[in-house]
Amino acid sequence: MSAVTAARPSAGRWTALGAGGTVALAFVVVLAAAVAVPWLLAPVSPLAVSPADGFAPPSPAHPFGADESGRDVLVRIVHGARSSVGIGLAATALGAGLGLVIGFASGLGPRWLDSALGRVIEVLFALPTLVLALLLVAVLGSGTGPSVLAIGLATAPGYARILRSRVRTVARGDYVAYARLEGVGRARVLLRHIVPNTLWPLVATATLGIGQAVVWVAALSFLGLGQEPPSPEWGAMLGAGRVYISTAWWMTVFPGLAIVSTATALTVLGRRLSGATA
Amino acid sequence: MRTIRRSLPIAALAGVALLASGCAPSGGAEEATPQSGGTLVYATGDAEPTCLDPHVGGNYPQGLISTQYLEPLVGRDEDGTLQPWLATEWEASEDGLTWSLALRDDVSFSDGTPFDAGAVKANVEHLQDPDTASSTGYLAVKEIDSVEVVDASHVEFHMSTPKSSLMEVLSQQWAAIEAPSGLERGQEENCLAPIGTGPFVVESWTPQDRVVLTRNDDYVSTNPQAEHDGPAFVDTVEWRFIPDAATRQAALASGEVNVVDNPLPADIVAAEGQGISHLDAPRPASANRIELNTAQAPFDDVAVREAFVRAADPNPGIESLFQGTATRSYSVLSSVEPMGISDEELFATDAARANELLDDAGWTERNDDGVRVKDGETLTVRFPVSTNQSTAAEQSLFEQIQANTAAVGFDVQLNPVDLSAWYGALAAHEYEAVSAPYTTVGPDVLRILYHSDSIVPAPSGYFANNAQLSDPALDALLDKALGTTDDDERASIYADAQRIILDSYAVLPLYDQQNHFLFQGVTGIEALHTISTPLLLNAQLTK
Amino acid sequence: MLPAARWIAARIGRAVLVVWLVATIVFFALRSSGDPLEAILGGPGSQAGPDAVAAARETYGLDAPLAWQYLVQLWRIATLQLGDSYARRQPVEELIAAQLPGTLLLAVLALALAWVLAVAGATIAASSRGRAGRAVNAVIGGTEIVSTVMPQFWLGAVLILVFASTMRWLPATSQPGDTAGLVLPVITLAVPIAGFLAQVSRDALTEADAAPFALTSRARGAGETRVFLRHTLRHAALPALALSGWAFGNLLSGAVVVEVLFARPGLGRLLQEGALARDVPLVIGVVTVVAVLYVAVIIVSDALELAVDPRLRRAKRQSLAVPETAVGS
Amino acid sequence: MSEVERVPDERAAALEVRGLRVALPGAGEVLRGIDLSLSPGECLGIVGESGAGKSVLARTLLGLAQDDSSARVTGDALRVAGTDLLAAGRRARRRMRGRDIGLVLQDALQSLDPLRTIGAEVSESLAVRGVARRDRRRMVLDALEAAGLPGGETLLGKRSGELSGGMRQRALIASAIVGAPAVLIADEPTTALDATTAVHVLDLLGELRDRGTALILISHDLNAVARVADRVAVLDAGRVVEQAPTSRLLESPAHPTTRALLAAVPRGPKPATGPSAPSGSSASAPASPEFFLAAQGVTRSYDGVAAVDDASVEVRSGEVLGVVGESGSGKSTLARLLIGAESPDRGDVETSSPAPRVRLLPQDPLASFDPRHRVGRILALSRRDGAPSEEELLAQVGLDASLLARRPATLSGGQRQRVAIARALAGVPDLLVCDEPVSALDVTTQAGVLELLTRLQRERGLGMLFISHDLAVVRQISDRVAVMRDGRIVEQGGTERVYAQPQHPFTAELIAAGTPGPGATRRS
Repeated sequence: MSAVTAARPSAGRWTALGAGGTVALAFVVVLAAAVAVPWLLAPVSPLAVSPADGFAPPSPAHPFGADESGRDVLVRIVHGARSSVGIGLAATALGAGLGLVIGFASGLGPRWLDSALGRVIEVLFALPTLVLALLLVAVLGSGTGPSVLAIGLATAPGYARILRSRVRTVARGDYVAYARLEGVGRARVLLRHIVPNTLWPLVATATLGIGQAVVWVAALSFLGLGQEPPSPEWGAMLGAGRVYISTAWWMTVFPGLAIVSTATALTVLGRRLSGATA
Repeated sequence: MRTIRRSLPIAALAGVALLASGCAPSGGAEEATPQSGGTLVYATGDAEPTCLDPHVGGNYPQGLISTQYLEPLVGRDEDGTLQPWLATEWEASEDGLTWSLALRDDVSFSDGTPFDAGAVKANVEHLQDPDTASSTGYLAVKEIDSVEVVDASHVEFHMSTPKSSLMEVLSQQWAAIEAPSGLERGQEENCLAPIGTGPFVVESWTPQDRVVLTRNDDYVSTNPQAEHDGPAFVDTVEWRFIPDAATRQAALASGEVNVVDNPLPADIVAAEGQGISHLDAPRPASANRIELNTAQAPFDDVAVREAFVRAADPNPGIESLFQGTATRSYSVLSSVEPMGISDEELFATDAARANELLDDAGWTERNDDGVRVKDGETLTVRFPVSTNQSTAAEQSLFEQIQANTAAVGFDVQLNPVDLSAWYGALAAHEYEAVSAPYTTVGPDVLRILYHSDSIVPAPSGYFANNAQLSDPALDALLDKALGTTDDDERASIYADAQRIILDSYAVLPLYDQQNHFLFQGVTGIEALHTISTPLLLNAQLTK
Repeated sequence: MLPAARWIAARIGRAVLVVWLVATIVFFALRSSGDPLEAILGGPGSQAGPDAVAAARETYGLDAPLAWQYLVQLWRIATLQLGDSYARRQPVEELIAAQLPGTLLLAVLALALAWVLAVAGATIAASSRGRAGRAVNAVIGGTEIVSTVMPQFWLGAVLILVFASTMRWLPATSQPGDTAGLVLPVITLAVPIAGFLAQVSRDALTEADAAPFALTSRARGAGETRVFLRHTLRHAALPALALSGWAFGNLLSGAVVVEVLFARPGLGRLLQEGALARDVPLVIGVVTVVAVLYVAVIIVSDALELAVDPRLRRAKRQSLAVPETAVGS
Repeated sequence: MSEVERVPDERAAALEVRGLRVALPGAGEVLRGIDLSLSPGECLGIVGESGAGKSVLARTLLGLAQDDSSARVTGDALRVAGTDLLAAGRRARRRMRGRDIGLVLQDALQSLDPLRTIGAEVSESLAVRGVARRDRRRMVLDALEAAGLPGGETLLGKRSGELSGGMRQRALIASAIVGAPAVLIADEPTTALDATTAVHVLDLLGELRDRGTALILISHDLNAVARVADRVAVLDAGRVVEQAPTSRLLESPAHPTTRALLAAVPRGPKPATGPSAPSGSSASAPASPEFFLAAQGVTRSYDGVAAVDDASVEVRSGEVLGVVGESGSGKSTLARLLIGAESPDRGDVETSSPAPRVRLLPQDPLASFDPRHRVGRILALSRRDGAPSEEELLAQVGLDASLLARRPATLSGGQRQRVAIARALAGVPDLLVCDEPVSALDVTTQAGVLELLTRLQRERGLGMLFISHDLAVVRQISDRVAVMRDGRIVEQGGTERVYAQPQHPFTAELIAAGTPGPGATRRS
């Protein structure tokens, strides 16, 4: 079995996605469309209330039903993609950005810096995401900003760890040594070899990180530390709909599916991306 | 049209009547026999108190639980008329500066020490002591200069200023009487288990989980709402803290708990089909309302306030979100306050009129988002929402109001925040609209909420007059009412005051402060006619 | 000194450093966010007068210079006398001591269940071969990914709806001492972690199953069960063991959600209430305890790993393993 | 093949294979009609390039390939130590393993479970058969002793990681013979070992064979096979293309595959090419070879252990210096010191002026390529003034220009090493440092690469530092050789001089270990 799989000639990156990866990619494309041009997919305002349609169950008019204010759940999910994914992206950008700085400084810097940053990473690890989030709420108050900050800070050590070890592996790698032997300068080696080879796996990790950040945002919304209404944000929709779970299941099931599908698709894609480079 | 309400809503009355006759008010299909003894489990969705002594601080959660073990001097009947409780008689002097009270002489605290005039004096002084850090109860006794013990069962309050509402506010649970022997133990200990004269005694408190209350076997039936002499029927009350509404409802449905408070509207509606009984007990004093900040632009202009009120159109939302469990209010005061006045006409929805008003007020331009602009300023309304105080349905209603007022060019910015941040926004005057429930007893709440004195902040930045109304005529009326003891005269003065408040368009009344209870496997659940907290004295388990 | 003793001493030294840093960050972060007096004086919206403010300031030592207060705080942590909670007016260490066992029980049970689920999933996946095996593997792989991204509060709500409200098999709330009440919270807490652990165990199991030592064992006549129990399972358990520290952090995050959802007393809920009430001593206390627990778990799991896998004793390695697929805990 | 029918007595055969065909899902027919037989006390060598089907054959003989339900195993006869594997069920096949047939794989570090003790591993086949715990211990100690590990008590509680490579391999063999199987399959048992250790392990296998075990020795290394095997079967693309007694096969190979395999085995001195005189003479190299790099008494220590200890060596232009030694002897460190990748703790490295341009040929070329770059980019980035175009560079190393668009990961091992050579040439080097450049390659591929290197070195008059553990390889390419052991250079001189008259006993041992052809262990 192993001989067979090992013998299979490596195909290009996209054909290596497999069926699951293709479905995930297709979902992410639709998601990207919802983020970029929600009005094209759902040319109805996600904010227009219609109390008469409150709690309307799924029907041809409202495929995913309507919420407590008669707003179409499907429309809100489509329009909510931007803020949900946006928050996920922002948090991931912050976490990955911080991780990048720490990881590179730690991986390439002098030993004392590595050791000092190692403690910083440990400290951040010792503060689990929601504990950190609650701490930030106690300091900054609740809202989107603290949520993004909390998720960013909480995920930063993970990225930093991955990057640090990756940077070290790459920097000590034979091809870096070879380039140095060829007389290529430090800066050029960094830009030509170390940075690209470090960032590519980061893209994979960050891809699934976005999915998890969306879930964390939802959890913060549940604890009452979320996004400002009426902007349709999935976590907030899920949190609001959960109250009506026994009478209007569609209000929580569909936003939940949106979150889980997005996170799943991004995770599958992230895993495939990281696998394709290995 | 102006009406002076003198009676409770029919539905609530019917509910109470049914309860009084010993039948399950709704649902309860099976024939269940009430029995004595057993453990009643009550699950509250309100926050867990940090201190069981309602003198300390003084919030509704403390009122809820202390109803079971502490009793105030007076109560009310369903018409809002004061009733004797620990005090049997009360009378103010002609000048309103002295109140004489006669007390029960047959009542003891649960630790055996007697209830007497000395105890009343000790309690008033406890409330006034800065170390107690009392907020709500302190307001009730603020004007009491000194307490004179006449004899064991008679006491006189000497006032700094007249206060006709004194007995009403003393009926609040936050001014309930505790044993001096308990108070003397110091705050840390007293917080864990205050000693009172109520039907139950605090047995133990497991933080975040429950407070166990055991029956006070020596209870003297002083409660005006007691339906029987002698102690309560159930042996034990387990008072549990279940913050999540869906979990609470699941616990009720599965029989883990007997009574829940703060149910969701949908669960109230569904209760009927599940054999679950429902009690609707709106809180007294103020109604739930949105207040517009008259101290700063844009709501310093009455026309803009009227435009907002005309455009808000909350009725369809209240109907669909509360599913018939809440009734639209057109009064500043709760429907249980007999002195409340109501004016539906004033709040009639009229978007055209709203547009006209805004055009006339100079908000003629609109930006790309359809928001009106004047002199470069957008018509922005910052609306901090306390997620602790506003229910999910209420937050949804605010979103609908946001959408409705957006149609005429308002940009309402809802900002759901936790309690600290919410108070912070108010203290910093970073709001144009806000919904702040306030529970006390009696129409004097108008003075607390709308007197210009209430704009002056406490050291924490807190102030009660969120509309920041500052009208000398209104102040004069409210001060005058405080010095008036004749009920009819008071009613008329308060009516004039309410008229001024309503006409200012600084207040958009929504509905009574919602206070529902669902229960199963138990009868005799009712609410105090003072602050509408549940009374378990008459409760009996059924099996 | 023995190598083991030196190792433990070094790790404890590092742990103390981490805890000190956490306490310092938390102290200054909280104190920079404003005057804590409001929290002392009856919570938000306090109407306490100037007298009460002055009295509280003195009682809680807030009139001293900040640096002095910081030293006092460190001394408190060092002596485990964490001061009085602003809101509850009780010693913080007592409040924490009351809630710690419940949360630990929840976390330990959830971790155990997560392990069982992860190993079961990995085992089923590994023992399914051929075409059907690929289908089983795909299903298990999909389930793993979905469980890793399942929002816990949502999962818990669904479990309550199904098993408490509808079926009435289990209580909706979780009370101390009530075994049945532990079932749903433990499941809710365990599922996402099980997903992550299953992913790494499955990968490790697949790798171990294809390793020469497994082939050698089979060549000695060992059956599949023996190969699994004596060889591959241990290798599959190793990465999962290495992730225990991460998983524990994740459990503490989850405990906040689960304890609120199931109305279960615990450290998470204590922290949530403390944070919302801006109760500085309580928040510092809980966060510090969480950090201490975390580094303790890391040390224990590292020690266990070293005991199980002698290869690590020679390799210089980093502790604090994190699943490649999880970026937060 | 006539040899098969020559087997005298079928009942006595320990192993009997006729017309064996194995098809694996996705790979098609991997074995296409194999005929083999083996008597007790006989050793059959099986050689072939990777992918020829050697390992599948081993697994099939163990009945393991059959356990995969999607594998198809057919044949006229497949009998191992009395068990008819074509008829036997899963359980019977399992019972047979460990008792009747044992397996020894390469790389004991991976083949012994690193988490279990030697005692547990060696006794496993006994435990499986339910041998009592008391008896097990004695049998394990006996097996360890038989495998050349006397006094094994101290080993029982150790794990494989705590043993040296040779001890590990012996322990692995002990675990295979503890159940006294009639047939032992050794699949590349010496590949991961140093030459001298390998010889000892092969000798051990020979002893087992002499005691009556039927031994199958699978290897790509004809040298190793020749040392022990009585007969050799050459496997190519799932078929036995030639089978003959070892000496006959070595002397007169019949099949082209066999001939190619034999031809590829490095042997003999550095070949002379064309009209030029043999290397070492002044004809092909500059009149007086100037030195590029000279190390004088360099020492380099890691954690107090000297990796290179007081080594003096000179690399000259137009000349190949071979450095030979076992793993850990300090070869690579010496090279790193010479090219300035590391500084010596003591001693000096002198460089001629102007400094020679140095390029490296690594053991694992794949790791030395940026995984994100295609071949074209790799060559372009390494090109210096005066180098030919990328296409030409590929042509010079015998590769097609179409490979420019490929990523190195998609190339074969030989192609990768050729790309690495092209990359080194792109740097227009004066000196090429080759660090075990062929040790990971199949023997025929290895021969091609060595030939290419020799040609390029000659054509360009390159200086070369060639590091290898394989003396035969070093001999074939080097003008001078330095023998290293434990960080020290124990012997240094002209290759053929060292080879003919080794001064140091270790050199002699190395030479003996690397000598191809019939060895002492093979039964005459």
